[in-house]
Amino acid sequence: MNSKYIIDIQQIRSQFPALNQSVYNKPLVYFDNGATTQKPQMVIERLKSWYEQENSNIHRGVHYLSQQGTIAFENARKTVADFVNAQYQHEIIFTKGTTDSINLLASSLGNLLVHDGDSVLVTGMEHHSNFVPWQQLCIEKKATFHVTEITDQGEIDLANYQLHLEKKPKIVAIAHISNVLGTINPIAEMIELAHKYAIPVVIDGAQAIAHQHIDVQSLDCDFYAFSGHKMYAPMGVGVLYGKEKWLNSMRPYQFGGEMVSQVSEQETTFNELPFKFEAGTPNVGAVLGLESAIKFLQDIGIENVKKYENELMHYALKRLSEIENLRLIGNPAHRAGVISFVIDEIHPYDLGMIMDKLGMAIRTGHHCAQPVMHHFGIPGTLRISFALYNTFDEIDSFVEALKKAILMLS
Amino acid sequence: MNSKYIIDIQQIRSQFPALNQSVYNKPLVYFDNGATTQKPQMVIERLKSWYEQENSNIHRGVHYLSQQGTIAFENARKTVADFVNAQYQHEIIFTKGTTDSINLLASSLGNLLVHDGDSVLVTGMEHHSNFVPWQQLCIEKKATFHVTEITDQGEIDLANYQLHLEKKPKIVAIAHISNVLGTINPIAEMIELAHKYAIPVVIDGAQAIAHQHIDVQSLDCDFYAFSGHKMYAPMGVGVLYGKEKWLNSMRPYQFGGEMVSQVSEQETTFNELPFKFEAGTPNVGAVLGLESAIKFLQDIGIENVKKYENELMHYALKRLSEIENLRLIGNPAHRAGVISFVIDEIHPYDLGMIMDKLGMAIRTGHHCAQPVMHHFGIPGTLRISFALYNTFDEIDSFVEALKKAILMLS
Amino acid sequence: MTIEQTQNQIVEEFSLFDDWMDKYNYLIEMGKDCPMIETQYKSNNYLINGCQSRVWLHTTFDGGIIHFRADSDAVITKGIVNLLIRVFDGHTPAEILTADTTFLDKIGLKEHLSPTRSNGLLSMVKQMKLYAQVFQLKSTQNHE
Amino acid sequence: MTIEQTQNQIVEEFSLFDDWMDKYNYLIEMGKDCPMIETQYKSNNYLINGCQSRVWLHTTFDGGIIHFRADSDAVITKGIVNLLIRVFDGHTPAEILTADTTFLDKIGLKEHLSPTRSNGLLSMVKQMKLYAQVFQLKSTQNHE
Ligand SMILES: Cc1ncc(COP(=O)(O)O)c(C=O)c1O
Ligand SMILES: Cc1ncc(COP(=O)(O)O)c(C=O)c1O
Repeated sequence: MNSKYIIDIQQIRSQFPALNQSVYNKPLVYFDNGATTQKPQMVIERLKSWYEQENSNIHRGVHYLSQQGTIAFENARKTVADFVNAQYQHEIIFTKGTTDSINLLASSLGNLLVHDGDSVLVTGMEHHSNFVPWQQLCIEKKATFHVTEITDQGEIDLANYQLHLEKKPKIVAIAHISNVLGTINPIAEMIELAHKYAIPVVIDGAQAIAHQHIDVQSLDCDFYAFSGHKMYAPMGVGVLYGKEKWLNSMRPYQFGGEMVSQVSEQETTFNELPFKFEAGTPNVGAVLGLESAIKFLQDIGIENVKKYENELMHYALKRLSEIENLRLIGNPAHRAGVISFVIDEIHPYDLGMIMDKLGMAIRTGHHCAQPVMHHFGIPGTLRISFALYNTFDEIDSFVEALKKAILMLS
Repeated sequence: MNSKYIIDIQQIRSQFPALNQSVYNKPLVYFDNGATTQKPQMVIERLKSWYEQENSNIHRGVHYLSQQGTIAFENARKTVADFVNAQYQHEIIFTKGTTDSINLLASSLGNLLVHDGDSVLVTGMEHHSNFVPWQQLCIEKKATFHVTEITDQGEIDLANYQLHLEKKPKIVAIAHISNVLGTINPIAEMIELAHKYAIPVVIDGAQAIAHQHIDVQSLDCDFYAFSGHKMYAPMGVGVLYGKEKWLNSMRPYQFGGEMVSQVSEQETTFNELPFKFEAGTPNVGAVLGLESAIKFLQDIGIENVKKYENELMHYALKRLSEIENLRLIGNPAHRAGVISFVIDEIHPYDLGMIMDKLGMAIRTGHHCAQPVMHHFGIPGTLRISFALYNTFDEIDSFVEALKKAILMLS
Repeated sequence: MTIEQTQNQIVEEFSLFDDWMDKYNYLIEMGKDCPMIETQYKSNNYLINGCQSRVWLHTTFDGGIIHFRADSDAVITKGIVNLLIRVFDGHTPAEILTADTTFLDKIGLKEHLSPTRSNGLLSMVKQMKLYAQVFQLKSTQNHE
Repeated sequence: MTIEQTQNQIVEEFSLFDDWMDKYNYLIEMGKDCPMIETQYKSNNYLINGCQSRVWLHTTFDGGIIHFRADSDAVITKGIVNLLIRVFDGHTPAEILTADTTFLDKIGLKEHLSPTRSNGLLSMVKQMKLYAQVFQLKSTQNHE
């Protein structure tokens, strides 16, 4: 494949040191981007320069380094707010990742809204991080936990969703993009439906944020959660966007440090947004790395990324269709570059083992989404997931390796 | 001062790039180590090499990078376990910091032990992070929140502590070293006393971990919490040590990802220790950075660090005693290199502003310990806090600057 | 003098200083002279709670003109308080609402109004503008 | 043959292979022939749940000797299961308790017993040792 793409892929790849390596003497093909992406040089450099020149604890420090750090940190918050088009900067809460963001919500929003006899609604294609916190909340509150059915194509059954909404759950939680099936859910429509019943909607954007433009105001979602490490940023930082009115009415999740305003033995008053939800020393370095990652994405243009990854995805689907006994798990009408499949009569783990030896970094297993596995009656899948630095050549190598592995295992 | 010390201070300083800078054209004197320490080159390099060569998501991934990452991560856990002499590796839980560790406990241990009518005991010299979570737990559970009195020397009033123990609180939480007063609390003795009543003890080790040898087994504490960023490691990683028996009986704090074993719509079973308490993608890079920081400390020898910092502290106290109208806040018999003071008639903020212009990175304010400020009836203090790279010359410069600032403000 | 004229005057005064020391000495002097607020107004009702220093602000509205009196427990903060009062005191709500605080940038003291300082000054300026808004509304209602 | 002899034999067999492909082909072959467990034992009671693959282990104790039968749903795991059974089956509790699994290191397949694999194999070995312990206890009690 040598046609001209919207982005200069070799130039981009050269910015990712981790891509330029061999495993078992085979060139690494990194198709595990749904788990975590590699980091461009500018993100790594940002971390490094923070620790080499700027490092200090921020907020409340009067000295120079602390002041500069605070300014940099709050500028990063603004960058994130602009990136997802939040109305206010203080609607951006820094967390340690998507899981942390959603657990914050299950606790703080859960305590606000969910009581004995109420219910919460999720979908049958959630990652455990957007499933178990809500399930456990329901157990704790003696509320009912409802799960919207999914179709055999791997799409949300919208009629079933509508039926569930009529039972007026207190909170609805939905993945923007499924980490197993690749399904891009019609969240704008689903949010609008939920809002007809005045139900707030939590979107798990972990798999979407690096792959398409997110506009929280036009989506009108109440909350949007994502992880830095899945969008070219360092580990240890995530984001929770929340509408001001919700965040203001929720109680803090963690206590201590910056989130406190006045403390006496009897009582504590809390700081304003966003600090109210950011207890303890924040991960400043990683937040600045996240800002760099956003700039990196914006330089390339997220629409270009989307187009390019879309071409990769279609090419991969075409090439995979050559392979006998290959069954895609999930075949939704709108899909992203996350592709799961099984090969009849061959266990995903066996294939994964052989593919690894052939230099292919792919994922096998249930992908922390056991309810999806139950739906399709399988123990696990093989999953490939793309980032903007993947190439058509890599897909070719992957398909060759897959054929070889299948041959070995048949 | 030119006598010979146990450690080669110039050699050590050369490993900290951030120390080698000027602010406002004055050489930086970094005395804000209680807030966060600077990072040695080997820690920064570890972060960099993780992201440049090794980065991947760990646990459950079958491919090479993921396997190697998992092994490195679990080795780091072993390094931490050995560093604090935990009995088992799985007693080490990685969190995002001390505040996160203590909030985990206030939730999981709190839910296990504290009910309507019970009480929890802390001390009057706690950082908000080891005060507010317990206070809020008590409010939520309709339990009583007790605070052990401190003396005017800035020590825990042990008679008062004993009286409080007799009321049989369900949990006792104590700072190992006060972040304002520098007091080294007699925690071994206090733990033993609490254990007479079979009460578990939580130690906030944030200010101790980088400055003296910690042996959780000989202390016999039930929990010990600390932050990486205060011990030369990156931000975004902390540790909660807990005795196996407690960790096993506590419910998880957050849900999702690796901490889950089996999930169905109806119920979820949880993974074993330590994974049960580590929901979501861990901050692998920072954990490896923490491992490097520990190796850095071990190379120098934590006993040498303690001796050296002790000399710094005594020298600073001596030099500060030259200054008229200077009042130490806290004058405990056993103290660490954290020194708070006020100058009569001069507001700490004013002094901090001028000291900043003179290149001194020191902290002013209430240091997230308002109960301590209430005790001493002051709005805040100036605080200097040492790390192993500080020098006697820096103390001299500091004292000169302080004299100048006082002159300006008198 | 208009608000702008006062601002320009302050900028000129500060242009005489060569270094930060002189500037801060001047601020400190001003902090010491600052027209103190009457003791009864130095209470929690008038308190603007910065985390590092505290500011008290008392406001009166008389004959279409707003008068501000303020104080702080920290002398450098008080110096800036003094400058802000000099600039905003004795003006109409409309004048105050359209005015900015760029003079602080020009004299290199902008950092004191940074949200990261938490010295109460940024909140004080917000509070002054809010009063101006309230008084403006009040006076238009009175005229209806 | 002693446990050590079997281990040495396996190491020798594997020394014939030049590369990982041959090694894995052999494992796969073995996985295919592995003495299957009786269907009734392929149930949850005998299941060792790895996250990636599943292993069933059935154990009997007869005349001082332990017999192991096992299976896995993944063929490579099954190949390793086969090797482990070959090594440990038909020995006394004491022999099993003192034995190690270093042969897997020597043939370069140690990674399969890593806790990070979560393929059920490490748990299987632990389980075998646990059985040996239980049976040892039982037989000493019988002799008392
Ligand atoms: C859809 C989805 N939600 C949530 C998560 C959890 O993200 P993290 O592990 O960064 O908290 C993931 C990551 O695998 C995901 O794919
Ligand atoms: C005694 C003490 N406890 C807890 C903390 C909170 O640590 P972190 O902000 O890393 O969570 C600090 C940090 O200032 C501290 O000094």
